Amino acid sequence: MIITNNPLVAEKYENVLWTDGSVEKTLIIVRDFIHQGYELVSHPLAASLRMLFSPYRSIIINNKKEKLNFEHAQIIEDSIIKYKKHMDLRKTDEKTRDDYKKIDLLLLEAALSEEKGKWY
Amino acid sequence: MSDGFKVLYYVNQFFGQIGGEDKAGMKPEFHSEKIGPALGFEQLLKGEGKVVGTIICGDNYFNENKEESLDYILNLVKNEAPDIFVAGPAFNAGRYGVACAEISRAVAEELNIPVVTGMYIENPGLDTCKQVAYVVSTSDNAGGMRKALPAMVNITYKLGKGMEIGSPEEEGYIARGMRKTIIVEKRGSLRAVEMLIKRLKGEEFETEMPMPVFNVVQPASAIKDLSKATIALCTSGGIVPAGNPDRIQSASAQKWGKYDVSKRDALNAPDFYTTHGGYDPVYANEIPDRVAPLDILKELQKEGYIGKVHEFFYTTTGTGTSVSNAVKFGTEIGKELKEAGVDGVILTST
Amino acid sequence: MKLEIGRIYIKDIQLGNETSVKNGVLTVDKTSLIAKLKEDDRIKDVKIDIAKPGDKVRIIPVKDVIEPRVKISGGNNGFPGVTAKPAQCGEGRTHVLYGAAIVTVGDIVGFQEGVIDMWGEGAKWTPFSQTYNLTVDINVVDGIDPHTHEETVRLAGLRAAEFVGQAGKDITPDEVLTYEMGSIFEESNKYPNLPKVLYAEMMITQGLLHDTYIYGVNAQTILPALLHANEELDNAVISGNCVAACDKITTYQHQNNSTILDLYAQHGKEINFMGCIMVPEHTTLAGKMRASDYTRKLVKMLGADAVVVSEEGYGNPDSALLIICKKCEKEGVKTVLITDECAGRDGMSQPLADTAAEAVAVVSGGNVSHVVTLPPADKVIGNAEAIAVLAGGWEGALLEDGSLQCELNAVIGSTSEIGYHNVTCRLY
Amino acid sequence: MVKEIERYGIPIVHMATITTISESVGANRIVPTVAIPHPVGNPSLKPEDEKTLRKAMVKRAVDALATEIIEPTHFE
Repeated sequence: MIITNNPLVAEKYENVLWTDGSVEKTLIIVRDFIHQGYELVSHPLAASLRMLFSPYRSIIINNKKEKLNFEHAQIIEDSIIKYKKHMDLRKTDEKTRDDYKKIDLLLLEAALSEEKGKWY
Repeated sequence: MSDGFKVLYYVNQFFGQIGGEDKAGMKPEFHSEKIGPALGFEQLLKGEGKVVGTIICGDNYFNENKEESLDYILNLVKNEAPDIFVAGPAFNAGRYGVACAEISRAVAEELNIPVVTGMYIENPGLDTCKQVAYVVSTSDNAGGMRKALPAMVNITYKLGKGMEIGSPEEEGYIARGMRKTIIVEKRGSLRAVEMLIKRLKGEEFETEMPMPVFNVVQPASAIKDLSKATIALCTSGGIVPAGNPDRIQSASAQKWGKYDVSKRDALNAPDFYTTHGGYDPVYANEIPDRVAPLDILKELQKEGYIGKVHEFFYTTTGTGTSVSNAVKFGTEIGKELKEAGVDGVILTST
Repeated sequence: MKLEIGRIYIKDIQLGNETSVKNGVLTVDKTSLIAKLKEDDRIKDVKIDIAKPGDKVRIIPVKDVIEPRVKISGGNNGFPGVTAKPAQCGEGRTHVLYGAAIVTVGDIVGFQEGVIDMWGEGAKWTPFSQTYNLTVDINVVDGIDPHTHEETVRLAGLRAAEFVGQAGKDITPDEVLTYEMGSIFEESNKYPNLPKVLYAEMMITQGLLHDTYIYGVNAQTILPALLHANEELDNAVISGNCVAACDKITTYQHQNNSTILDLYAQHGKEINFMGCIMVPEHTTLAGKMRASDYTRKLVKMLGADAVVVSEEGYGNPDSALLIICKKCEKEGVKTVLITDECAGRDGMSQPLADTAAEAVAVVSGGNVSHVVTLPPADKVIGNAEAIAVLAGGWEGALLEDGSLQCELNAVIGSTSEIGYHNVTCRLY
Repeated sequence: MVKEIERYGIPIVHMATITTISESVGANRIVPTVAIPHPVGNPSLKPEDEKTLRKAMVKRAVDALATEIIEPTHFE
């Protein structure tokens, strides 16, 4: 399942949980799923500080497992802390909103392509 | 500048030459002359700056009347408008250290005046002020005055002259916890290779990013007889009374709260809820006892399985709370529990 | 494998009617270069300019930096697998216009940053203020998709470097450096008592604007690959990464990877440097686990005693760096990590997340949020509007006198995680 | 927090879901709990079953306080 606040992703894919909210809200939804036993497929954060300015973020999670995945719980918590640490001081970059939308979609597709042909 | 920069000095009743423990209750006073260490301090400034006065306050008075003392002292400092404020050194004196720390923090934060003080590394006041003041590292007793003062003077001098303060090692102060970005002679890869070679040779090397240290504590001895024991309930799950009267933050908590639960059987909704921002609050808000099981503990008390549930319940939020704050909370809560004669503690975390 | 790098010292740069090096002055034939680049019909327009150390010039937004070179013998000229047919890199002789750089400029997306100031305060923070830069500003034809756009600009930069590099073909170098290493077995026999060291170089490999290529292969698709230390020094690795200005590895920094060079300098003295593991940084957790497991396996298979691990980027790569560290340390392999940190604008914020007890030896490339004030430039090469992006998300960053406050984050190569620059953080 | 309280010589039991963190912050007596949003509870159970579970867990924690240990110990 893809959890996203990016409308481009919601339009293009099924199995999407779309939220009309901020990236922080998206991360928090992911966290609540992880706490219930779902696992992260893609990392909650992107690979640069600049991408933290993005008003959009899409994260892939996996099926619910019996037990909580400690490592993933830690990763999502650390990610939220790191995100807030940066964004409490800054604002998302709204001027280039559409570019972020596109890049978020393309990065998501790169992650999906890594996951093709897998069953676990 | 004819007289150079202005320094205002703070000492306790002992260093202010008023008296010992018997005078620890004295109210804060301002003296326009230089008293105690302030005298030697000005001599060491060698005419570049001058001490315009000394504030003296009893250690007990300060600690028992913190807000009042702080108000009074801040007003004095505002009137004198020094360029630099100096307190102590307090060495390892607990109450004196806390006084120096609280005043230093208030002067630095509220009046924006640079502060220099001195303490032993284990002084309980240190954590309160080291981020905002330059705290010179001293020995644990007043015998270290002759070493401490020149270091404090040196930093004061540099602050007064608007010069850059060097590293903690160079200047002798306790690291403020600031990660300062600097340009160094050797590029990063060379430093990495040198670090690697030292590590391979088994020589000492210094990492550039020290990780927080989690030292261990010996397990305390077990409770001998549960049926006579007082058990306290603590949580980092952010369970607070309706309205969150103490405004415990939902993340990166700056404080903890304690609430009298002696007359309650449970932490039930809607009287209690969670303010914690680190998890989905639905389940905790439905039944707060799912996070902090006061109901079960009270049952065990009724059944006589345990002696008694401690009358106060302690709470804070765990998410994003800095290590130093967690240490502070633990120390403060532990002290209260010890004084209240609590025999065992249940801490729940989400 | 033996590689000779012949350095031709460049002391000045100018535009002219021929492409040549005379007495250390690099002249570039602008018209021919533009014609050459426009052979790619996806390119609408090319602007060529120069920026020298000390000029009050700002280049923004920088996409990549590339060192102009020419292959004299062995292998193929250019970038094998990308601008030339596949060939072995790391052998033979390569001439380098040492001190010159091709800087590609151009927006692919609106939020690109990446500033190089050639003078003053800004110059301190980027190594590319010290090079004689030929800037290549690429405009693509309309209606092109982002992938093709990025590819066009990437290739144009590489081809420009190849074009300019030709000027060094018949010049006698001022200095020749030799990099020679036999097989792992030969070297181990030669230095039986020296500790065996590998270099694990992490690369951003996460999709558009976040890619790295080895011999033209998109490294997102690879398992960690073992390279001879000479290969990367000889054009095997190129950057397709347009974000993370401060801590990305530009193609220039691959060609001159300082970690490889500094390990090489100790080879046969203090250590036995066995080579480089190129580690992809995946965006999926499964990918991170696979890459870290595979890295550990290579380290163990080769019997390394220690490994230097460098990172690229900030955010999800931090997790991967520590996973590799933990796995290697658990096997008894000593690690030294190179990374950067975010301690907030005032340096008072503690990097809480992503710590590991195993990470005992870490080199810091500095605080990505450190604020620098850049005075107004006399001339801006690239897109002056991108300056507003620098201050993005932060009000009050443009000061009254026209100077600009930005974080090191926006400055090319400032907090290099391969240790290319001289910035660090100390506890104060 | 755990360590600092134990330093006063008072035994403390940490009821936590992510026990690895519990260990890293220096807890000596650890009772693993159900889930992060409801450590001492399980909303998917029937109320009476949840009650039984909760009581068993708290009892385990109280018993841990009455158990002598010499090193970090999980009470499961």
